[in-house]
Amino acid sequence: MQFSATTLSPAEEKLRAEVRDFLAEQLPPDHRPALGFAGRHDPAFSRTLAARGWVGMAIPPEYGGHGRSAVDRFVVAEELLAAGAPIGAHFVADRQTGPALLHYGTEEQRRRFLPGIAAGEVYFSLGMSEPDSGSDLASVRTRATKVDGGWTVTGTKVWTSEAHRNHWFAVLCRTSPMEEGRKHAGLSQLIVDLHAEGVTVSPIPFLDGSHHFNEVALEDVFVPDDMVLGEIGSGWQQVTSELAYERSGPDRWLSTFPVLREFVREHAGPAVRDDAAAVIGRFAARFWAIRQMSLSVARALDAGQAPAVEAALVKEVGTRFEQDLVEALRVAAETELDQGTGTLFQRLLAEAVLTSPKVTLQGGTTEILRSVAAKGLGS
Amino acid sequence: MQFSATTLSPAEEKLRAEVRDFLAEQLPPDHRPALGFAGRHDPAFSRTLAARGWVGMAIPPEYGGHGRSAVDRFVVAEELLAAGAPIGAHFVADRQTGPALLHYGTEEQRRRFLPGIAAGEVYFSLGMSEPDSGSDLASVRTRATKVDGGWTVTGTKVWTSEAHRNHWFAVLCRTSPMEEGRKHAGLSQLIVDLHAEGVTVSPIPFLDGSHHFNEVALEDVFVPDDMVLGEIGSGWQQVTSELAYERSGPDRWLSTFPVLREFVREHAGPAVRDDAAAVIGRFAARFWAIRQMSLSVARALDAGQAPAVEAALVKEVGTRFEQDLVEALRVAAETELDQGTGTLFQRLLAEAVLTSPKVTLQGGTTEILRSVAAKGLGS
Amino acid sequence: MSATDAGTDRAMLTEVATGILRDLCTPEDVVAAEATGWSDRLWGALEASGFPYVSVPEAAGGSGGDVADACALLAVAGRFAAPVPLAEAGLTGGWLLASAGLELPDGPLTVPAGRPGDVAALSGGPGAWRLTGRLTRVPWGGRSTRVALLATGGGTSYVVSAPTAAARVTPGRNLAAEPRDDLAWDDVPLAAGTVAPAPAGVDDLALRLRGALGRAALISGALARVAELTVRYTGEREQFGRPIARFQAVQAHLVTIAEEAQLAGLAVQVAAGNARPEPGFFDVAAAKAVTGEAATVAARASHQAHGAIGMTKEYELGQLTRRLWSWRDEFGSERYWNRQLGRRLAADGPDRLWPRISTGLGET
Amino acid sequence: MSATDAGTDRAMLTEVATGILRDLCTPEDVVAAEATGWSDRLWGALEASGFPYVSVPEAAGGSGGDVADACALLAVAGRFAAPVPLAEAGLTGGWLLASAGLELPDGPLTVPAGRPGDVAALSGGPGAWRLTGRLTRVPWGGRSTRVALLATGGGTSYVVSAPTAAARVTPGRNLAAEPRDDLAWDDVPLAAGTVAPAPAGVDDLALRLRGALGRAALISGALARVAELTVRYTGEREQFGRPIARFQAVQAHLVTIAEEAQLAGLAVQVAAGNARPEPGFFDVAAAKAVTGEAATVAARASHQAHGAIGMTKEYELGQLTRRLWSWRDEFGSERYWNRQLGRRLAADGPDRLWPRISTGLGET
Repeated sequence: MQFSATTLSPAEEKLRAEVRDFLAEQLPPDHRPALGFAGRHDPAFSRTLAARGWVGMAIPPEYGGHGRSAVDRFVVAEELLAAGAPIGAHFVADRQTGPALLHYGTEEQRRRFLPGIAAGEVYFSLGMSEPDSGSDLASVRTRATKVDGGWTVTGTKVWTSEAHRNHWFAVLCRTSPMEEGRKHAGLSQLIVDLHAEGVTVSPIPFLDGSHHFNEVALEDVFVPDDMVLGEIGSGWQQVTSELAYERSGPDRWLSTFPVLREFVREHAGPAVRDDAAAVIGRFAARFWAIRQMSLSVARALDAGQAPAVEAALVKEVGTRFEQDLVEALRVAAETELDQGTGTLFQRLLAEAVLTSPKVTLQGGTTEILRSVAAKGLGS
Repeated sequence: MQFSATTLSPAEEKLRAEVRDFLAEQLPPDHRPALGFAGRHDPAFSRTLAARGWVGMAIPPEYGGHGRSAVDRFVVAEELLAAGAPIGAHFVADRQTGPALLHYGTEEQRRRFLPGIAAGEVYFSLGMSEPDSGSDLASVRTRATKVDGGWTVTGTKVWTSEAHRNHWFAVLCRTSPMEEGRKHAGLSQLIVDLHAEGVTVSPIPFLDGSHHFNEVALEDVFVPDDMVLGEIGSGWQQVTSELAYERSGPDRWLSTFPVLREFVREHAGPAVRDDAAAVIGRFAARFWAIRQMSLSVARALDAGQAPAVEAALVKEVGTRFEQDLVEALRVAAETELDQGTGTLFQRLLAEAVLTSPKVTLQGGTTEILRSVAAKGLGS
Repeated sequence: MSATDAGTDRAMLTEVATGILRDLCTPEDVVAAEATGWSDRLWGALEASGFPYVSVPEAAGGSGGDVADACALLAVAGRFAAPVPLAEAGLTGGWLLASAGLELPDGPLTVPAGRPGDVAALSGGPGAWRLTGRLTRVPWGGRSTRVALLATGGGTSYVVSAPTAAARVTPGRNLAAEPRDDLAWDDVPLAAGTVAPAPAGVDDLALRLRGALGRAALISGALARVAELTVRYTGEREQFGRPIARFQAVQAHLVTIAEEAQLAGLAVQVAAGNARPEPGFFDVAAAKAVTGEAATVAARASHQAHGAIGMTKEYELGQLTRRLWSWRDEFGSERYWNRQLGRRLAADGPDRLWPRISTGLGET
Repeated sequence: MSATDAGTDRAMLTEVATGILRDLCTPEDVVAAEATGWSDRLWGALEASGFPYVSVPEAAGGSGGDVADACALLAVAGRFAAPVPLAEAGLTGGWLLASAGLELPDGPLTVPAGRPGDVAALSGGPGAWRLTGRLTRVPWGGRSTRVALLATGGGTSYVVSAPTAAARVTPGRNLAAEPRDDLAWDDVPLAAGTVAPAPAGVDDLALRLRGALGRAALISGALARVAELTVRYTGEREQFGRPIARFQAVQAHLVTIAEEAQLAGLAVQVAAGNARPEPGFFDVAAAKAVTGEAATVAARASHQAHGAIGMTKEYELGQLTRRLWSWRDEFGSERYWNRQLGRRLAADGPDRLWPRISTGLGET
């Protein structure tokens, strides 16, 4: 396991400058920044961003995308996140579904979905978690039964982000009964239309009162054969590699950056108190170092490597870091929190306190990540 | 599981005042405080303390002790530790061996050892750890073979505190071969004379350069039958209950108190910096609260309860707290550390940095304690 | 409930209160009250039993009992996330009014949170007092009948029972949707019998200590429940074929939560038990600092142990942790109290440190 | 080793250095050197290969190479806990002398640690300079031939190559028994060619940045080794019938150590790589702060994972952690640099924060 320092090329720096200019135009100076990729669902912004070529960057041109490198995608993502841009509509389709379709999808599926994803117009959710299955994905109970021309799917998915606004979701389900000792076999992924008959989407109100997560009940939902993603029976392998995509990007450590920036605004100037200065310095230094780790994973991906352990480490350190940042700012601020009143810093901090517990759970809990990483370290 | 607040009775407060007066007489104002019970081995101090009736307090009068309550012992111990008194000579015999002899020893053994322990003159070490056995005590390899009139013991014990200065140690050893599935059976405790033929004591230099720990090699050491402690074959049960004694006393959270006091000395006065004040306040508050937890265990013991889970919790929180204190003081001090130069605070802090890693390992690692406690919480 | 019971039988007090809250303050009730942060039915039942004014002497119109009784009651309220201003009643507002011989109001009473910039001043003189003031984030400010506050008039400190009906109210809320409203009075005339000189010892600090102790008590109750919920959930929930409580990582969370909950509970018990009759500075500062830190640490561990389910707004855990995240900052955060305490201890010098930590006797 | 190799082939540089240290700086050698904190044999070998003056131009008598080469070398030295003043040579002392055109000495060179209260002043004037100064905790101060320092004379700043033979030496040591000696000169005459005006940019801050970067590099090397040792030990050591690395609690330690070691290594690489030629303030402050925190966190986790064996003075882990515990405080602790960095960032304002974090280009 080895992270290597890397710097951005002039072309990569130019891309960054373009994204910054774009954001300066698009986002009013007083906009309330979104915290993380799930912060705000804004189709208009997604389409505008796509028009600049900054959605579907991983997708090859023949499918409407741009075939850009992992580092280019990294640069665009970090600029968007640092600015708190509203990328919630397209982000999951862009980061996760696009690559999955490229890896496992049929030619027909690629032609059908990828251009829309790259245009910032087709949005996906993920259908993994269930009421009784958290990190242990093999225990999913949603079941697909073979019928003429397709599958009938019944079951319930939970924590489905933006299912009430998105178009499709990739459902992990059992296509053959669980066999003793082979619990990862018999799982498959189906692409399900969130507006199909038999699909019921109900909100799961989040701690901060927002509607982002949903329960999606599937009752005898018909899914045609051509909506099977990848191989029947390979769902577990496909999904666990999807989790790897989730692990090390800037979305794993930049979600709460805008809160730090607003803290600096409150303390800007030469007369900053010692303890506020120490908090600013500490987290700026760690942002800088963690960013280097994360960037080095992107560089390794472009070099054709498979830095799975490194990615798990970045996510583990990054998400704990996000929570530590929120807590340290809360202690330093010595204020009462209210999502609705106060300065922008105070309102963002209130939001971050309420939402930060989720960051160490999404995309593999801290405990799962540690196990992945620790095994990798020993080998 | 329940801790209940308890206050000291007037008699207990009077005892405390007596101990304070005694310490004010015995310890010069500029004495370098010992950090924790293992801090300094001083037979003269132990004898003087014993003369006041403050050693062997758990031992009944018929064996030369004082038959005092757990709370009385708590009060004496916390005063000694807070003052940094040199209690290293008698402390293990007093806390651990005395009660073990009372529980498991023969009448002959009690008469032989307890008066000396209570007089602060007979010192014991513990013979548990081995080179290949840490928390997993069942894996000890030291073997005792039955011979005429006793046992012949061969093996190696490590981390034996003060074996080069003490008189005896209680050796956990295997008296019958390990059976599959019953690995805790066949272990016994023997009381071994540290000066017997075949015993070789070699120093294990500690991180801070001090000689406190030893390797004790036993080569065909003859131990007479009357030096078997408790039942042959019951060693594991005896030793694990010994670990419980170790868990919740003031020695588990007061070791590094003198460093905080000296930090206060460096910052004494009304003009203390905000961050120094916050450190002082935080740790004083937690000392106060943790002390209440620990005291409530003593009170429960006096009421005939067996607060094993509570004791594990106190030790777990207390020892981590000791390390946190050292680290927080180090950060606040912003100084370079040297055991030999600087103010008393700086010298103590240097010692504490070097010695604090051991506190979460002795008497059951943090991991073992968590397992004990978590099981208790669920029941 | 008679005052004698309240004073002499704390266990009965908490048992009765627990009974009422178990019936009228279920997790579903708490969710239902979220829109307003207020349960009329619960307040009515508590009032009918005299609970709001526990620790206010019967002679002053209260229910009797002492500070420890009031804190025991607040621990129960915290445990059930009760959407009513119980901590603002007897322990703080009731004490303030009674100390000056003013009448307890009908309907909810509250107190200022003692925030920077809050002001309250009297003009006009005896018989014709007028109030001008601005208080921020007053708990249930808009929902209460009166605010018990300290105001200065002609260089003297007075206790005032200020009518909220005469105040401009700007609504706000904390992270748990409990009302925290700004109140402003502009030269409002005060009725006879609602102003009286503040006796010695009845000042901003004394009120702040009681406010902080009340929050600490609420936190300790909520933490006890968080610990129970987490033990239960991790014992029932299975992953990879066994209850997750068997995994070392989850055990670490369980132990952390138990430790912090117990530290918080003991700290409040000791601080309240030492009040005779006033809570001491060291005790309260330490108790609020310890419970504030405990709230932070245990909330994080409990969410990590619960996983996603803990983050639904409706699940009981979230109702508790959102309150913990708010209460820890109210009436002074742990950093505030750590600093105040540290200043006092530094001023006292090193040789008074251990005697101060080790005494259980509530010196101030 | 020629300068071209040092500059162009960093991998070879570290390979050669690793070879020398593997032979001459075994854990047993480090233990043996403990009494004096010094290995004559190792220093001789390093000197013979030109390692002390890597990053000092050949024209100035050095071995060539750049700051990144020097840091790569120091990471190797940290890894082996080398008991020699390598960080005080080329990167700091050698740079200082060469910047002013002064000669590099025979024998070890050191620099002041920049501690509060340190003073150095010149009197007498050109051709007859005399030095009066007091420096505390100078690394290997008593063991070195000369100290490269900055001193003021008549309002101007000078670089001085001060002879330690003329100083009063009060020995001290850090937690790892590395010499940290107080030095005092009382009106000592200085030889010709040992004083020269300090060029622009050669000042206390520049020296402090280089000193801090050197300590960060040492820490990063030691942490890489701590990570290896812990993976190895926990993979071999069995308890309850399986390697302890399989327990979740131990895995948590392993992951923490790996993260901190990698963060530290990257921070040093980036800070050193960005130096062109001078290391930047942000880079160094961040690198020292990150490595300081990494040292603390990883040392604690590694001891917890190792158990008792890690705490014997002779075991390699303890040799490394004692250095980590010392180096983190030298040339500014993490809190010092966090505060300095935070002040600068607060002064620059919120809109420059992200550009500053995200640039890899070493703006100062």
